[in-house]
Amino acid sequence: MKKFLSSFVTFWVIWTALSGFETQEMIVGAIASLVLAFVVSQYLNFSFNLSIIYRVFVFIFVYIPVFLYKMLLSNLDVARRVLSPKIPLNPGFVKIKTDIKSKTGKLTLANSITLTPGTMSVDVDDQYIYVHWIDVKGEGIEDYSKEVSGSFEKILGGIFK
Amino acid sequence: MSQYLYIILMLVGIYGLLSQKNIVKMIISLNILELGLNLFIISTGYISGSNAPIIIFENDTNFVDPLPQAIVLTAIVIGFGVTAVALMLARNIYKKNGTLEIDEIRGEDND
Amino acid sequence: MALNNIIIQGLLSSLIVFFLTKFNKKVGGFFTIIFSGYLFFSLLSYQNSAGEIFDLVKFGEFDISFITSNYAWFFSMILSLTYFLVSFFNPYWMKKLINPAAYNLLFMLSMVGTLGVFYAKDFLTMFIFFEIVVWASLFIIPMGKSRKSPIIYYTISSIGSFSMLYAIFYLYNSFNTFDIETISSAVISNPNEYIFVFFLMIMAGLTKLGIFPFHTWLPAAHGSAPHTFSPVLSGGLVKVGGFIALIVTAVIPSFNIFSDHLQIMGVPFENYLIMVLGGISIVVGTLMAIKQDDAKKLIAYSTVSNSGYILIGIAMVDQVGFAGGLMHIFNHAMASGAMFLSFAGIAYRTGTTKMSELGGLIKRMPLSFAAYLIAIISLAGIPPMSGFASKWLIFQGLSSNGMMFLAFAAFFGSVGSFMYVFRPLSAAFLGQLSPKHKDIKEVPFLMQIPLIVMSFLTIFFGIFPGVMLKYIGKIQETLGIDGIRLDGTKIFASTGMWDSLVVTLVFGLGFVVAAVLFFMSQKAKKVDQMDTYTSAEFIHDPDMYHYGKNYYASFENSYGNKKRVEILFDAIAMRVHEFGSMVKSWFFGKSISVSIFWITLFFALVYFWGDIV
Amino acid sequence: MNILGYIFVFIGALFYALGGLGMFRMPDVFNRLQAGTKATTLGTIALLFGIGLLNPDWMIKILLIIVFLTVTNPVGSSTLARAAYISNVKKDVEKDELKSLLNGDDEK
Amino acid sequence: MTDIIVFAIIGFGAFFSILRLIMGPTVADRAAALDTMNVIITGLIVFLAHIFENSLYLDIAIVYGALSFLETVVVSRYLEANKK
Amino acid sequence: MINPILLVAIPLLAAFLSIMVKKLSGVFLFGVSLFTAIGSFFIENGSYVIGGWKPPFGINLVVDDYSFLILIIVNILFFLTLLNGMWDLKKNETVLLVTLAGVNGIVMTGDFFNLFVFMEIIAISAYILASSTEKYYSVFKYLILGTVGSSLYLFGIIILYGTAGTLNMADLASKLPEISNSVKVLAFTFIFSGLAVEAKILPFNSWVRGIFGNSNTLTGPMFSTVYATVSAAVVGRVFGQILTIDTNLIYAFITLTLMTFIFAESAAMASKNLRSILTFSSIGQAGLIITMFLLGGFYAALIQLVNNAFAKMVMFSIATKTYSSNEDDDIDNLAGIFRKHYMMGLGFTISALSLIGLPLFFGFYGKINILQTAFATNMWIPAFILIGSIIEGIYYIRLLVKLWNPGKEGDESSEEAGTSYTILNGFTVSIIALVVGAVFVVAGITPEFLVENIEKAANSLGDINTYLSSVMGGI
Amino acid sequence: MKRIIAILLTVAVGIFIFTGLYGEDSDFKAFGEKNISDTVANSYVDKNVDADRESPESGSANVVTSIVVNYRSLDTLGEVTVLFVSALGVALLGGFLKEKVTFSVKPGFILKNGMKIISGIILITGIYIFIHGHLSPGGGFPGGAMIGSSFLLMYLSDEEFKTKITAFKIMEGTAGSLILIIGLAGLSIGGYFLYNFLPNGNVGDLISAGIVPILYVLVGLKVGSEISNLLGNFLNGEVE
Ligand code: NA
Ligand code: NA
Repeated sequence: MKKFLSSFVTFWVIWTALSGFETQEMIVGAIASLVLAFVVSQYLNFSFNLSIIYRVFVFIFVYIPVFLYKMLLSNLDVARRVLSPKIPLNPGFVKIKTDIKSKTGKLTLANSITLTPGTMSVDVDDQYIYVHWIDVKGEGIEDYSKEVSGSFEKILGGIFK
Repeated sequence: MSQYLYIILMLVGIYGLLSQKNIVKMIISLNILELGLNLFIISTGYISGSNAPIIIFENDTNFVDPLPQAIVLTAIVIGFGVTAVALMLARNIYKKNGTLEIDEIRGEDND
Repeated sequence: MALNNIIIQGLLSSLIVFFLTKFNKKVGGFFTIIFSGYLFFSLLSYQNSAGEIFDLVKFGEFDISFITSNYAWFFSMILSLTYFLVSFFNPYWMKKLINPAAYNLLFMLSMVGTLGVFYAKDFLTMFIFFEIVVWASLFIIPMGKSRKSPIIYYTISSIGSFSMLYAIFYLYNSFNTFDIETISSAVISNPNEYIFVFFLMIMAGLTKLGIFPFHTWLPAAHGSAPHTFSPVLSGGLVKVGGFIALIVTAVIPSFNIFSDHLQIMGVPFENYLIMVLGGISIVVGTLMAIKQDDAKKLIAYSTVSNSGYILIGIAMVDQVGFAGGLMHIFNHAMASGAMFLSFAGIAYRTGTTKMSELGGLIKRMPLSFAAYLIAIISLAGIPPMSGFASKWLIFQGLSSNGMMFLAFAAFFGSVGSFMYVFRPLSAAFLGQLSPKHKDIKEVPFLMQIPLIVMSFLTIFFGIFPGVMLKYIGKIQETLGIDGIRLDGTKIFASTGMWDSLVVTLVFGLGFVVAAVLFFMSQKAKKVDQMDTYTSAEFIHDPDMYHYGKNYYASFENSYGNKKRVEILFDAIAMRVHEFGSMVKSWFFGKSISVSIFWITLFFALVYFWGDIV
Repeated sequence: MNILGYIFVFIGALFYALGGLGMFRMPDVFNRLQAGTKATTLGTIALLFGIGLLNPDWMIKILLIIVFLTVTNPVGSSTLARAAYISNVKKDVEKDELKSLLNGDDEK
Repeated sequence: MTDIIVFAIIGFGAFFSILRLIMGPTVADRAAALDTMNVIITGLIVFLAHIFENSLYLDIAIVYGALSFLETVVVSRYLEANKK
Repeated sequence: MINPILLVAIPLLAAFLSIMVKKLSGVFLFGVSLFTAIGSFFIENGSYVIGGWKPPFGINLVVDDYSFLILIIVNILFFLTLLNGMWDLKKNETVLLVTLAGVNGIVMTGDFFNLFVFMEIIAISAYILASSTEKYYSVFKYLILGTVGSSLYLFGIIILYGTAGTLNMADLASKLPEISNSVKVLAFTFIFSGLAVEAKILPFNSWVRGIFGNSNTLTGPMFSTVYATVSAAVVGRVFGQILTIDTNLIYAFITLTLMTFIFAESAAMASKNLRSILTFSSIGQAGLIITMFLLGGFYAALIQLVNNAFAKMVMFSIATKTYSSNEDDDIDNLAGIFRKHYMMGLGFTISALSLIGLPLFFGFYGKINILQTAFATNMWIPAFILIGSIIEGIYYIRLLVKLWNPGKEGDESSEEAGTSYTILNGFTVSIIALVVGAVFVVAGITPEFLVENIEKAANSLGDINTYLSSVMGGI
Repeated sequence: MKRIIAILLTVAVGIFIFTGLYGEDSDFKAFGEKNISDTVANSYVDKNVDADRESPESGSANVVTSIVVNYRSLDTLGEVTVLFVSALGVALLGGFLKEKVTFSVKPGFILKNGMKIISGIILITGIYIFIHGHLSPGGGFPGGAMIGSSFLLMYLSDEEFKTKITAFKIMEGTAGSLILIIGLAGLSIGGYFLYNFLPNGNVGDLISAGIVPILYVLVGLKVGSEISNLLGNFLNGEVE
């Protein structure tokens, strides 16, 4: 039920984003979302309660700015590497630890890591995220975790559980 | 001029069918032929300086010919269906003969 | 009984015998006698009918209808009589046939087919019944020994019939009718067009008659058909070809139509060419017949030779030879019918027709011997049998026109026929009786009837040929030819005259003298075949010492046993077969690219073709 | 607004160019993916946001597309990187802590 | 004019990804290049919507993006399934 | 009277429903095919527009005497095929329902592109049906050639659309005189080529060997009757009535069709398996029938079409049944099999004799009409036709003689020498064979009762003006 | 040698096509020089095919859609049928293989969980697209294709995702049947099969164009389920 309602709401929001706010569209969108949610919600990971409002708020106003900033940095880093005549690299696969339990949370963290400087998530298991790092710094899991996901982990830990 | 290109694409498909002896390559050749044909069909509807045939403003009728587009939509879907069956056949041929080279496939002709 | 009803009854009777035979074999066989006799006697009354039209059915936009004429009656009598007489054998053969019901159905159907051909008012009707004859007889043949001979039969027949069909539709396209009479008056003004039609249409006659080079189906089919059907094939169905020849040369007056064309010894070159083929057939048939071991094959080749006579006579379209040709149709029907039937009787009793396995049957089957003897005398053209009359007329016709090659061929055929018909006589009836055949008897009474009737008719028309020639004279007049001149038993030809009664008396006298001499000088000791003490050697295989083996060894050695025409046909068949295989590998092979190749080639050709035209 | 929009569009386009160049210049597939993904995601965000500014009516729809691409792009890249790793593409690395997870059963 | 320049810059990026697509050397490289190119093209379609002033292109962009993502996933799964 | 669209819609509806209730699919199949077989008698002449959009803008279905005749034949054949092939359905119920909709649609449609769509429906269904014999390469070949063909067809009609601006048959027929020759040659060549694949014309027909030659009791009769009839009928409609060819291009086509006839008959002569012989015979007959259509001899073409369809129905049913019972169809091994199966033998024989056009059988009536038509054109075509017919007759006679007479060459025909093979599940086939045989005989003697409708159909095909006024309503 | 022949023939066909289409005496319309008023499409654009109908006769803003789902709806029915049969064919052909495509490697966490978000977005977008088929580009087919691809993604990304073929079969069958039932309803209401018996409304509105959007939704659902079936059958290799 929770999944169903969550899915329905998500679908309807997406629909509205696509169609704009028109009565006809909203009604048809509601029906379509309802039907779709009924059919597929069990296969999807849309599951939230009313606290979503608060969490989305945090997400947009805290997480996204940080994220965008990091991403900008990361792109400048990419630009430096790509444009410099001799590409400075020290690549490696390392694993970092995360305390986030929520699947969506881990996913968001992994994606964030991918989009931030020099790192790309390759795989995730129970408590580790495996990362390809262009320029490996430090030694040991603590160092890596701090370096790679430090600030995100904190914010996302607040949003997801 | 692009019409010429589409016809040439069709010819490439024909050439492929003439010269290829691999099942998958033949399917690809067939798809190239169809692709060229579909593009050619759309191109026959093109009218210089006209828009996509979707009415956004009232009384706007300066459109390209919509019929070829409708036809191509159908042709593409049909082509998709045929290709699906063709690939499945290729899979079965491979399963049965262990090869996709026509020369190595056992003949199935009944004398 | 109206003609159309007779035909319909004939068709229905074939279905009836089918079911009767399914019900009881013997009953079905008897009913073929009843039905064929019924047809024969029903048709008797049309002797003097001419121009009566009977509609059968409407076939799409075409009418299938019949017309009476004296030549049609003449042919129909010969054929229905042959069928009727042969049918007496049927009840005895039912248990020997693998599919008696179908046999009887096809037997009756082919009989009705021949009648339809003769009385056809138009070419379409003629063709329909001609084809019925072909396919009905076709399926009887493999009930015998061969699965290959019907194919040869069909192939050659269809070459003929399809040529005729082409000609018929060619005419239809020109004159918009199939009607024979209308066409025959219309083509007079188109002689050059008629050449084409003439040759195409007569192909049907040539193939059916078994004229060289289309003779190969006769030994194959007659030789391997069920024994009771061979007399029908040879004595009867072949004559349908004679009828087609008659239509093309005489009913459509080829002489008048071609009168402006090149004439060879008094006949248009078109007719002459046909006669030459007849002459070649006489020679080839005779030569091949001489060295056959199988009596049925031998008679089949003799049929080739006799068809040659018939064709020459009919193609001559004159006063004498033409009459001879028509009469020979009857004579040959009776003679070859009798020959085949007597051998059918032998086969019925002994199970074989191979001469080297037979001998001495005269003591066991005297009636069959007598019928055979009369038949061969007739065929050899020796008085007083009817065969003499027709051969003499044909010979007269040829020599009066100065056609020396053909006259020689006719003479050769007569001499040769002595040799070949004597061989079965001596090998099967005379000589030593094989120990295997010690206990056999003469054929049953019912089977004796046709032998007696045929022998009687052969003798009767030998003594009184005028009875038949008078009617033939009327046919000639109907066709616009001078009728043959008769005066009592005297027959007149341009170079001579002959009184059949006198000749018969002379021969009768001679026969009596010979008989007296024979019985007075019975001193020779009879030696049994196994009685070999004189050379003190035991004979393990009596057949090895049978004198019917290698009877004419010297002849056989002189021209070998190579059947050149068969080889030719085989080669043609092989080419078609090879072509078919080539088509399969070129157009229906495994490769897809090859198909695309042909398709694109077609486009390329259309492009270039489009430019040229 | 227009100028701002175009600035974003320009930035986006530049990042696209950067992404393409990175894809070309980087030495192995993992580095290429890194460069490509980061640059094109930011490029998309900037370009689409710029166009949204230029056409305010479309803004919501464009934001949806941005969200969509911002989710799919890194997921796609990660998936591809994992696949590349598993399929034993030559990797030029000093340290490899991933081996234990993905290729554990392959080491014989 | 601006549009053309933007176009050219985007084209620059697309060009290099196509170059990588052609050069490979591994299937993974090509897939990566294709993925990048597809994202660039998606952006390009949105830009075209702006140029033609037709919002209908935005829907096309979504469809294109979805299908290109599908393609990446399929290739990835294929690569994984056919590991050497 | 029923609306002819039901002949398409009901089978399609049943097809969609049948995948949801698998268990009933057989019931649907037989019920619906019985419905269409009966329903096809109850449709009325006229032009039926889809969605109410008048031609040339909408798609229309045309029922005239021609499509009426073809529909009746096809639906009856389809039903008979099902009766015969019910042992080889192999989960193909839904595909068959779609096939039924496709064949009914393609016969009636009045629109060139819609014809393409139906053509593809039929073709894909055919690929799937043919796959049930597990000869995948043969099916693949069929698919490639079929798709090339349909692409060529589509190319052709698009060229016509690009020139005349319409896809409606009637509209195009009336605009045809305005189209330049070079475009016509190109478009007609491609359209003909496209149709020629399904119509089995050389060189587009190399797929036939693998498909027909390996057919089972369902696909054999289905392809050789239903598909054959429909594909020839479509060529008749398109090139006999709509796209009349007034240039020398017609001779290019006739050369192909005549070559098809003679070449295929020769190939049949060189074949030794029953199904293979019938395969090439089918190809040959297609060549003959389409020659007739191209020559304008619609009556002759239709008579031969009917003759061939029903004869092949019987022969292919028996041949495939023989194969499925014995896993062999070499005619040497089958010698005398008809002795065991008298009724089938009789039906087969009558069908074969009718097909080769012997008198007393319906086929003879076809033969004389064919010759009449051919002679009206020139002297050569009938000559070629007769040569092909001789070959055809020879191999059929050879076949029949073998199948009826057990034993080896030179031995007396006897039961003991017969084949050990038997034919299983032959009851339905026997009945069908006997009924068809009886009809062939009766119609061979008095064709009237059968040819009346054929004549009407031929006349309607020859009468473009009635067609135009029926479709365009006098526009 | 074979290659040369192939090239020559291809070139010959090319010349055939080019001279036929663009030769001097050809009246095939050159690229871009077509005049729409020469074609039947002119009436589609002007929406004046039938003078007797209410105006506008087709409420669809997308003229291609009005052709596909209204003027030439039978073609569309035909093409979904083609897809239907090919899906079936793939299933039947797969049945002969009697084996299933299995993944030796399980999908990764990122993909697996990413997809549980992404496929939702794709699904609703696909539905959005075919519901708006009469207004914007795309329609039943691209929308259906998106549903199909979402299905494929779920399959590829989740080894536990059981292909609910029966569900898709029911959807496919129902959608197809409904198209025909609507068509037959048109036949009984308006006298024509697939007759548009609902009011057209205003061009550009979501609820407009009568049965067109309904049909297109059904087409979309049908195509989506067909593609899903097709892929499922392809991967699954099992029937039923
Ligand atoms: Na990416
Ligand atoms: Na024939």
